[in-house]
Amino acid sequence: MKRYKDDFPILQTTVNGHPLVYLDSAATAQKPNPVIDAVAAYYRETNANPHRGNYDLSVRATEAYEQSREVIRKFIGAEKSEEIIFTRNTTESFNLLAYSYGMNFIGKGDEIVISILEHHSNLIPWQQVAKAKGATLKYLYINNEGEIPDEEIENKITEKTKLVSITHVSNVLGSISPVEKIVKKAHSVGAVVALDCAQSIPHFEIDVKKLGVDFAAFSGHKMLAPMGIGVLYGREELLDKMPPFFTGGDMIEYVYEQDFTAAPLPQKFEAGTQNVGGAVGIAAAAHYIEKIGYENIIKTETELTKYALEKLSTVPYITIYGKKNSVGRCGVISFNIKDAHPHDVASIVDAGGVAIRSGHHCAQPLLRYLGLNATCRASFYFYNTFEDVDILVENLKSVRKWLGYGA
Amino acid sequence: MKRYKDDFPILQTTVNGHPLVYLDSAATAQKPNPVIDAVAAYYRETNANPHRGNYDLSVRATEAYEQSREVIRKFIGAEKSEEIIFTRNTTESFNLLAYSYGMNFIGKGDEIVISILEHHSNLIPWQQVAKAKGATLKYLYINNEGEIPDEEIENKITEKTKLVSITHVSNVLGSISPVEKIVKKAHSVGAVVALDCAQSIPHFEIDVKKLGVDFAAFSGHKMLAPMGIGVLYGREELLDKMPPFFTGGDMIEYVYEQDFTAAPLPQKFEAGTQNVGGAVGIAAAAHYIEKIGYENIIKTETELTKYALEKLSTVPYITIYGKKNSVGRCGVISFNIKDAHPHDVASIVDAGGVAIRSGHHCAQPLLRYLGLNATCRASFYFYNTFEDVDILVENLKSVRKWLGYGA
Amino acid sequence: MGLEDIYTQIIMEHNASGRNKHHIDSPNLVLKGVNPSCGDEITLELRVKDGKIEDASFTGVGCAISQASTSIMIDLIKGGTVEEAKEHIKTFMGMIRHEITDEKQLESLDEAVALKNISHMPARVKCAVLAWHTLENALAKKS
Amino acid sequence: MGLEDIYTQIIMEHNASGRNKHHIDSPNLVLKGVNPSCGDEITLELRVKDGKIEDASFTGVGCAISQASTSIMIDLIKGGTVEEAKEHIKTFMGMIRHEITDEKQLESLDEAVALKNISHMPARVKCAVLAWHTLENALAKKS
Ligand SMILES: Cc1ncc(COP(=O)(O)O)c(C=O)c1O
Ligand SMILES: Cc1ncc(COP(=O)(O)O)c(C=O)c1O
Repeated sequence: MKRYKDDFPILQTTVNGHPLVYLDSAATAQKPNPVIDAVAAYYRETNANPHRGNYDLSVRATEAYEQSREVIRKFIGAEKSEEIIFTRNTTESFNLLAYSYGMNFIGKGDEIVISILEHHSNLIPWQQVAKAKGATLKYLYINNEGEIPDEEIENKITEKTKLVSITHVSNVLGSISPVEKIVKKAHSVGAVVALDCAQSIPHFEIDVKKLGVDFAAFSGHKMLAPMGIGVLYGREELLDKMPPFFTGGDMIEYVYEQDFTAAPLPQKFEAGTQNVGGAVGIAAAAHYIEKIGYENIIKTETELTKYALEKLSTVPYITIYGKKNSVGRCGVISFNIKDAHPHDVASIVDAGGVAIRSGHHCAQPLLRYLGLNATCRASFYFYNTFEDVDILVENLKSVRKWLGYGA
Repeated sequence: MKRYKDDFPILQTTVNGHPLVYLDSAATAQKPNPVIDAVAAYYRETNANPHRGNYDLSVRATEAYEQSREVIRKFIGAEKSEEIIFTRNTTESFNLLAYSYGMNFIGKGDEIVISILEHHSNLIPWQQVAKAKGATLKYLYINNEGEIPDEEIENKITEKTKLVSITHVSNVLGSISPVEKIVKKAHSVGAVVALDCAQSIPHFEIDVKKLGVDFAAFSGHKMLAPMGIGVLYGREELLDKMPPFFTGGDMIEYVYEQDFTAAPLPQKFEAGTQNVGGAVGIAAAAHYIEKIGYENIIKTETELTKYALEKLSTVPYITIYGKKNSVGRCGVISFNIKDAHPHDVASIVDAGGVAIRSGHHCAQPLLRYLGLNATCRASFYFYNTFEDVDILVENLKSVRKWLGYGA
Repeated sequence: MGLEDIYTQIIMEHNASGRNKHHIDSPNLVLKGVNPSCGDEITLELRVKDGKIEDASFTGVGCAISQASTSIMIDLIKGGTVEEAKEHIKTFMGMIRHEITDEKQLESLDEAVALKNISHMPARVKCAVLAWHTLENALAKKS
Repeated sequence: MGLEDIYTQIIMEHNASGRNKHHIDSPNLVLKGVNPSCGDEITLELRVKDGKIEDASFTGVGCAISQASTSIMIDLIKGGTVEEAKEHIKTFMGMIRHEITDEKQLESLDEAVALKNISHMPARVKCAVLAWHTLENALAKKS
């Protein structure tokens, strides 16, 4: 397996006297040098307020920003750069969508369909819309393998459905949603489809055109970019008819004392000074991923996940959630140790330098549905190694002893 | 005069073959090495998703984030760190305020008072609230010196006023608003006061307690920090009664399929993965400003502005707007050259390496009020030098020749 | 700071034993304490009479730290007066916040001193203090 | 790229002269073009008869580039046919976008070739094309 760790300075550090074994990439990815350096270089060489100045530096800052938009457009296969709106993160993307699309195009008696797999960010905004507009929020539930069965899609998406917003990959179970089927059914009843790509775009290629989704959202920080930058993709036709959300500088054409006219896309949705450094960062991250190649990312992660599932399965007191198969897990493994609370597990393995997540993973309705209070979650990215898995399993084996159980 | 330029790598670069003379700090400030390095170091050593992990790295990321909040709390003299909400920029701060406070605590027949000096970011959001709620948006107008006279405050702020939102420093004229008088009058009628500190905090000390304002907003990028981080300060009592704005991860306590409960302050208003790198950056910027000292910043800028006003006044075909005095200008000088459109002026001086802004400066109602279509704006920060002023004036003197006028 | 300074023999035993984890007869003070960010939930049951805590127990879910901390607290306060319990809460919180470091003063906490080092695991402090906060609220409600 | 490649003699003269900046008699095609980000506003006045542009002028405010570009365009189209004007617009836009670089082909633009280098000042391209866009819209409306 190729070694990608060397590009990531944080993966050379130690924690509690042990080399860091970072297994929480589903929460946020670590950053490679080319990304960190691209952002620093922007501030050292090109920084200015974009769109606002006539001078060379501002033109270059504007170009840096707009070229980043173009990089992202290509990266996700969108048709026009106007369809790429830079936001802060996935959460802001969905709030923008809920406020500007949901509050205006969903009404009394309409139905919004999401799944029980959703992260809170693609869930609470729709609760808000449903409540404000007198619409109904419906859930697609999952089978034992953690997947959305066809019947749910067939039965829950109806003529009343106006919007279906679905996670592409579950951040708890790693399962991949049947986007094609959902899009087909949703479009057949005239509903639009929004896709939460926060957990998919780090791991495999997204082509919004091929997927046929109307909206897509993701965060830079989960795909190697700095925090503070995210994306909302929307079909031009839909974005065009949506009213502005944030108002202020740069999203206007003319401003009068009591009124204003909005700028065309994408400025319409980008009020105030934008995060150019962040945009440069997400473009650098996309380039880095392209350089590695998604096929290598998939290969590495599949091997790692398979190896980890095998090793974890040999430990009798570990329960793994979701599908048993390593394919289509996107590097996410949720599990529990008998009698051990996930928080204790996380603390104990942390003493050995291993960073895993414990808790509800911002998916409380899913955990409640699974009858769980909390789980441990180890999530892999292509920079992890077989050795990381070994160290994880070794540390997990010590947990029950630390908690006073025989073994 | 002390030379601060050396800390700013971009100020060592050249533009069109000339050393960069950056005179657009009112749009965005350049970044010193300690700020650029602090952000890079965060990603090299400490990066993790804050608030979500039990492991050491996440704890350190959380501490980095919360310590930054504490740095900002002290920096602006707020009482509690819960009163500091991190946003993306001033624009988002005002939109949060307009949506969460405005839309819920301002009603039919109520009045919102702003001034004609406002940047679009502290203007359009209030148009939206007034329109949605049937309230009236009233303006404080200015005198010939570009300042808000007492009578405006006395007459426009009435028993009907529920909120007064005012820029602390005008980004076009550099004039400082009489905050004390406005707060006194507003509070006497039971209205809350929001202060736009985007143009003040880079230049002089803000103490929200002493000022007595209820809300304050500013952007990191104008005070030496990276883009993508801003602040909304609010008195705890007010923030407490405001409903959440963005919903999603981290701002919740419990989430059910159809409902949720919100986390306490400040998380309530910080949905999704926050910009920890940005927070580290704004804290590093605050430290850098403290190290330089506001008294030195004021001294340097006052000298620079005085010198620039003197030199510009000797050019017969240049008209300077706003007060003639250099005191209380915060380094902002708007002007025009006879017969020359500001865009041509900016392009022509840019050829000499000088970056100035031209246009409406996101303050169209103000420019209309002043009877202007556009102006040139040179804005200074403490890293500028007398030499910068000399080069500016020299280049300005060539403008009319380039446009075909005698001199 | 080794793991053994947090996951001590005392913590392990209290967590595993479940000695104080049950219902009591006719409790007259029942309060639920929750830690939303962890999902920990405990319910304290107390029978208080004439300023004395005659019996105490708890139920609920949580990590070893919160379970052990609750169990240790119950051992400490059961049979004592309400005033003593309040004193213990104060001392415990002082210890966690590093405001009280004097060994002599901490002696009164008995086994709860085992949680002294929890501040080295900032993410877990909330787990350790959940029961004590809940008791504080319960007693405040009573008076 | 020096400033002299943009602010040429031709631009200077057109900007300063105001030769085409006035009203015309009985215009039958009047269209306003705006550039919100710059605040530039021009209003074209045309008298079109039997497919011929008999007279043309403009009014409005804007920078030297937009004023000169408008004035040059008017010189070019005045007296010609609508079809020729459309051809000029196409050639001009092609030149600005660097799609047409052949000197021979650009000859038809006459003085408007002076704006060839504007793409080196990306912030000013909008100023240069404002009039041409506006004319395009006006002629599209007409037919
Ligand atoms: C006075 C004033 N208010 C608000 C803003 C908006 O700040 P931002 O674009 O960072 O949101 C600016 C600067 O653009 C400003 O000068
Ligand atoms: C599936 C999914 N959706 C949305 C989010 C929210 O992303 P962010 O916190 O960057 O807004 C996350 C991650 O936290 C996620 O895993």
